[in-house]
Amino acid sequence: MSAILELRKVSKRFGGVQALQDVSFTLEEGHIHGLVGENGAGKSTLIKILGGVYAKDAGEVLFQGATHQPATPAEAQRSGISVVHQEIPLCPNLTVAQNVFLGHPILKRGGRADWAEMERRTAELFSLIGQTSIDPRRVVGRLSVAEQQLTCIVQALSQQCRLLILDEPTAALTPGEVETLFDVLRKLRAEGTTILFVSHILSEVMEITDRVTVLRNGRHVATTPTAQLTTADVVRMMVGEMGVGHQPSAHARPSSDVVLEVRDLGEARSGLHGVSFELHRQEVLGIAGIQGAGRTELGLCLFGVTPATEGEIRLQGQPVRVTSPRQAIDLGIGYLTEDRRNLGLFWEMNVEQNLVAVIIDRLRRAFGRWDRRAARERGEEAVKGLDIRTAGLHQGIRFLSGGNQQKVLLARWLSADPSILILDEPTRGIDVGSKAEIRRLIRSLVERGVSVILISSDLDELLALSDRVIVMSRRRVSGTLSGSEATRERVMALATAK
Amino acid sequence: DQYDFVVITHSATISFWVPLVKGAQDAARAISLAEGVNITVRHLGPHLFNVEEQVSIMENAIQSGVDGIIATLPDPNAFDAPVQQALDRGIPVVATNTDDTSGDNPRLAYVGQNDITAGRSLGEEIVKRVGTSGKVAIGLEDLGHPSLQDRLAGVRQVLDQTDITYEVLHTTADLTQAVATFESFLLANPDAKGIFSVDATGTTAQGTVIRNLGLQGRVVSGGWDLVPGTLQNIQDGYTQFTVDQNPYLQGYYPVVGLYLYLRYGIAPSNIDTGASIVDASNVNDVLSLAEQGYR
Amino acid sequence: MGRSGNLPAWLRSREAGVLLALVLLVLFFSVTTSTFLTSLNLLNVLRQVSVVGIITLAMTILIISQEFDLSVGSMYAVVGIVVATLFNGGMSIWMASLAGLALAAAMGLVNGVLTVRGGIPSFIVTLGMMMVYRGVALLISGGSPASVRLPAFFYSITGSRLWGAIPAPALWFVIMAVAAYFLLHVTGFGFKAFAVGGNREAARLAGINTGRVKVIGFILTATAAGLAATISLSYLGSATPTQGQGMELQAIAGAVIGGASLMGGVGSIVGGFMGAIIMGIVRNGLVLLGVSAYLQELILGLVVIVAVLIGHYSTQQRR
Amino acid sequence: MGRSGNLPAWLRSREAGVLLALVLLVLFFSVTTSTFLTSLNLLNVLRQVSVVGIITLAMTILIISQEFDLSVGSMYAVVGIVVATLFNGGMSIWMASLAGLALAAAMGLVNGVLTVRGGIPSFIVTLGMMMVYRGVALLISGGSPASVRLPAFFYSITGSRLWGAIPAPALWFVIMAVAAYFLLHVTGFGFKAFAVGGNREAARLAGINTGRVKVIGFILTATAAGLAATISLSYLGSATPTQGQGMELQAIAGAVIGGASLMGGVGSIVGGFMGAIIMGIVRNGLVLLGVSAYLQELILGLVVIVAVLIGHYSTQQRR
Ligand SMILES: Nc1ncnc2c1ncn2[C@@H]1O[C@H](COP(=O)(O)OP(=O)(O)OP(=O)(O)O)[C@@H](O)[C@H]1O
Ligand SMILES: Nc1ncnc2c1ncn2[C@@H]1O[C@H](COP(=O)(O)OP(=O)(O)OP(=O)(O)O)[C@@H](O)[C@H]1O
Ligand SMILES: [Mg+2]
Ligand SMILES: [Mg+2]
Repeated sequence: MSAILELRKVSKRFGGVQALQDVSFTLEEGHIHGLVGENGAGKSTLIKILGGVYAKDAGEVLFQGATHQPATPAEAQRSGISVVHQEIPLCPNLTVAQNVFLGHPILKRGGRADWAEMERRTAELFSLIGQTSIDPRRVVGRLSVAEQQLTCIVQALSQQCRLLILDEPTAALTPGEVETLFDVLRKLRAEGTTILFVSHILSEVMEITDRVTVLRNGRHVATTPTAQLTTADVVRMMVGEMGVGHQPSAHARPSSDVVLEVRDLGEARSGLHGVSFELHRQEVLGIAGIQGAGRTELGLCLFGVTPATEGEIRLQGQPVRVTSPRQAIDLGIGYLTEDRRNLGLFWEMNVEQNLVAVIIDRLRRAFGRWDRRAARERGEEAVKGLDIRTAGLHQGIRFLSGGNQQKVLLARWLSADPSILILDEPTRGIDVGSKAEIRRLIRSLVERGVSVILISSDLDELLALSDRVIVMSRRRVSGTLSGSEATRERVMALATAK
Repeated sequence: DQYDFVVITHSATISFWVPLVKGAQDAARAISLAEGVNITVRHLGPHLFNVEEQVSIMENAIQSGVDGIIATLPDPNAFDAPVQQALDRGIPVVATNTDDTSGDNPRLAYVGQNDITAGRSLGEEIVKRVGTSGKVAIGLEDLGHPSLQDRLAGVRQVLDQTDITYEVLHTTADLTQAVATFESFLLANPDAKGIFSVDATGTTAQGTVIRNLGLQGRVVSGGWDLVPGTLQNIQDGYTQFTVDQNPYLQGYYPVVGLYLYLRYGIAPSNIDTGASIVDASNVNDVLSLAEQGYR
Repeated sequence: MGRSGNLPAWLRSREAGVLLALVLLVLFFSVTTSTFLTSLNLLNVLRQVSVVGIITLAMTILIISQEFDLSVGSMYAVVGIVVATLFNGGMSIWMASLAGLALAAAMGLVNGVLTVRGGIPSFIVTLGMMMVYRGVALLISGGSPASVRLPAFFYSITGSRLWGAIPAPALWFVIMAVAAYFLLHVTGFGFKAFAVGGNREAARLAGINTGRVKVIGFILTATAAGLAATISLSYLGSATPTQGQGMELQAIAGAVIGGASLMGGVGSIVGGFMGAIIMGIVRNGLVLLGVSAYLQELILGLVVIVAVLIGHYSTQQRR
Repeated sequence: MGRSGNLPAWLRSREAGVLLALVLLVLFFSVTTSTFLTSLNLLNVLRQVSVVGIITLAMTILIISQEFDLSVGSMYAVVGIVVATLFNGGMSIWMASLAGLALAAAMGLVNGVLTVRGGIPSFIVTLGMMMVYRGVALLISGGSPASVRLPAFFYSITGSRLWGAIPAPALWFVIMAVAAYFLLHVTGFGFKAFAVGGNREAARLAGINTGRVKVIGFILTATAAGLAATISLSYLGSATPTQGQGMELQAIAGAVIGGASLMGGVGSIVGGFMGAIIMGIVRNGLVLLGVSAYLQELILGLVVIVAVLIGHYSTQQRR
């Protein structure tokens, strides 16, 4: 086997942050190569250098034997590298097909764009990855995060490439979708395409890759054939020594008080209908379902973003109408979004400001001032408590790695002290160590009397954390399972039920 | 010796000021030749009609140490203080073209037309050409410009004595828009006897309208000021007449006044530059003068 | 939202609302005046909007790619003055017009390069260039208008009424609308404009040269201003250095009434075309109605807002 | 980028670039003219920019919340005419001014509610209202200026030179800048303005009433226009119905030169303050230099662009 890509002492610095330091390793042609590391380890940075988004500060990259130094993404593409980026860059105003063929539209004679052909090809590509429900003519701005993620993958597949780079492509996908994607990747490998694959879900990495490279704090730790590794080995290399372990600790029993009762809830626009459940104090209620089941929409409805059009919500026995997020927050409800890019972060603000956005009114002092010192204290607490990797509280949020941004968002909601917290994909894009951290955090929240509604596509996580699980399918509840009844098989059966 | 004069108008970019500034510069040159002093004249003013900015410019000019100021005074109050400020610093100020109508401005003299009287001349010319009844339009390029308002008031004084009915149109400072507005008026009023304007833009537009709608000889066109397009239209018969206020003189006399005041202490006096009518009978003479920049 | 600029779906979207506003306006003026619904008047309206309209079309494309150009009115003045001056200086009108268009394209290039390379917002670049180009027009002309007597053939195809009825400027407006439609909704370039305006970063990562798309948008807009200037010179027989003031707001307003979003990525030529016509119809109708000059401005403002509200609500589109 | 609008960090960011541009301009005019760097002249400049400057400050806040207001010039005219008319009708000047400010706030409320509730872009709403309010000013005044002779005390604190030197309008400008700084960079409202402009949806999900923040921004801007109108009425002793044309572009330009982004979420009061002053200094300096009217426009345009370029490059901020 020959090396298709070789990195020699690649370094990249952003202001005070050394994102990459002397990273060297090679990709073998026709391999699926895993790239893992903690949040902020430098994975995305490395990929952006390969994809022509950033220029490296030092070092050398050889691609197919020649120096690879693309000045633009277009140049990288021309040299045969396709990238699925972590942050899902799509044009919300365009259709799926248009986004798929964004950089290389198919033209008819006379420079006319051939939409019919592009739509046909898009549908073809989607069926290749087992998706037949996504209409190529739908506008991307209306797709769920998962559907957008799939669109990105299809966009990369639509190009003939020698090297396909996927930065956390499975973050928003359900297990079934991941399997189909893996089948496609294996097929591509068989056809000779080299693949660089980034994921925080180590079981995936162990399953699909031939070799794994581990980065830690911007440095190369090891590149090893996957077969010679166990998951525990990888974790150890990622975090240094065995810093965190899985501790499925026995959790506090939920009390029998019902804090939230939902009866026949429905929302006309999304088609949510007939949703009923109870949430007890100190309970973690898991919501399972495949993509498009309506879990996010249930969360948005409870949080007042898309107010319910039918049914009833009772908080501590009192009927309430939640018509805006403000009102939900005042009622003690919090909602962590799954779409941090569009619905979560303030991109022009720094870490501290992003942290205090929900409690800005609570920090109010005389004359409408807000209390800087209290904000800083909260910020420092959060950075320490959640191990947020940032150059400081005044670092712009856009310069944090994806996982650390997610932690900032989570910290934002923790600071608001909600009594009911809806977490929509809270560990998406978070590394193993931090995942355990967040799980522990959820536990401790429950200890403090908070009730949690947990939406997660990571079924193992969902089952491990939840006291009860309700399963959704086609915008309805298809079943409720108690902790002991909830098994992978039963959940999947209900999730795919009619 | 060296004198530095500025002409400060309420808008600097319209072509009306071209002969006025030329008049001022010609006067400066004539005096330089005759008296052996060097006089420079510069033209300043806001881009669009803007009293406030004109006041600022006047302040800045005073600050920069000019020797004399020739200014339009398109507001009854706003220029009282800056003109006084100039006089206090020994800088004489002569008003041109547009005077402070409240009569309390300390400027030394006013050279120009009386807008109300001139408006009356336009009104009388209208009556002469369309008779004492029928419908006409009167266009203003700017509804809030005091001079135009005064001219309109003069026109009204005359027309209100007759059976002529009139519609006031906002023709804007844009030629294309002015054409569109007159066109629309004529379509809505097929019996209209004439279209008139109290400013140069509207008057220029009239010719195009009459030509395009083929109304030559059926609808009277007349207005204000000597600009090349209007003179051309008079020659071609699309437009019948225009009111001239002799902007060349409005630049020439003030320079003479300022110079005599500064050099010999002779106080300048008011000069009415009149409202003469240019029509087919005298347009050719005017045209050749206009080409040389005198009208 | 279903708005994407090139699928039949767009006909069901905001353009339908704009059309409704247009139809309501036409109905209103047809009922309240006897002269509005005559072919002569309608052709006149088309002629009256054609100058701003041609610019509105190109501005729509530029707005879709998330930029706009405040200097169109000044470029319009520069080209008018330059073409007239060159022609009066002895150049053939064809050459003079070509030179005018080339100059316009060059000015657009300057606007585009300053915006894209300089990395400063087009608002500031084109506000600055609006003053610069205005100064240029004033300096070249010495502040005086330039009149021309154009050769009959040139006049007949740019300024006159063809076959005694159809105003040539109106015809140019329609031709340009078809061309702009093709460019924006059919070609790959138009598609890229939507992509760049929708998400510049995504477009860049997909390999689109976002800078070039924007610069082309600026050049198109400037060239449209140049063409409009030539047509207006022919029609009016003269050009003034102060012409075109406020034109930028009219052109942008037309595009926005037609459904374009200043946030980029959204808009259509059909919308921009109708937006320009709506503005023209209101101005025309108010004069036909004999509304007092003081009230006209007020009513025009209200109609602009109501037209957009109708366009908005009739299609229940909310973001 | 570390630009956040309320941390010492901002001093290292775009404002520093604006400051550099300002310093370079001051140096240039100090060297080329003998009169520029006199306290009398500098106070004059401050006075001259104060009217637009007060509006620029509020406009900066509005722009940060991702809206802007093209109708400020018209509102400025309406308030000037109304205060003068009420006063001449026998009302005390204090009552008349208060009524003017209340009217301004009401106009701002209309702009804001139409934008936020109507869901149509502020460009169109305020372009429409620009015409509507202009019509109102013309109707009330009948097209003529309204002059006033104000009581001495009122004049002395709004229009005169205090202690024989400091122009009262300049003092108002500075006071308003301090107030705006407090509001934008110290209070919770200011934080919300940044949040709403930076990411409206995220702000909504964080429990911020985004509509209210924007409406307040419109009211602030309109009230600033009203205050500016009162000050100018006092200083000039008269108000014209056409006053304030083009003011919207000047105010927006000042804010943008000062680093505000029309995309929202970015900007500062210090920047807007300096942006307004830069515009004023250039206008002043060019007259002192004796540059002719035609060239002035051209040079002013270039300076605007160069100032932004300097501000941009000196802080090597690229996106
Ligand atoms: N444009 C930038 N400016 C400043 N710092 C940056 C920038 N991009 C990345 N960084 C920093 O570089 C480091 C590496 O980030 P990178 O995005 O490569 O991490 P990652 O390994 O992809 O993490 P994650 O798993 O969370 O996505 C982080 O500390 C991040 O804050
Ligand atoms: N604003 C919207 N307008 C129209 N359709 C929407 C809108 N938002 C979401 N949808 C659609 O509704 C369906 C449900 O999406 P939702 O995000 O609730 O799924 P989910 O169960 O949370 O899945 P996941 O979070 O795993 O993506 C999706 O098919 C999505 O495309
Ligand atoms: Mg990453
Ligand atoms: Mg979801």
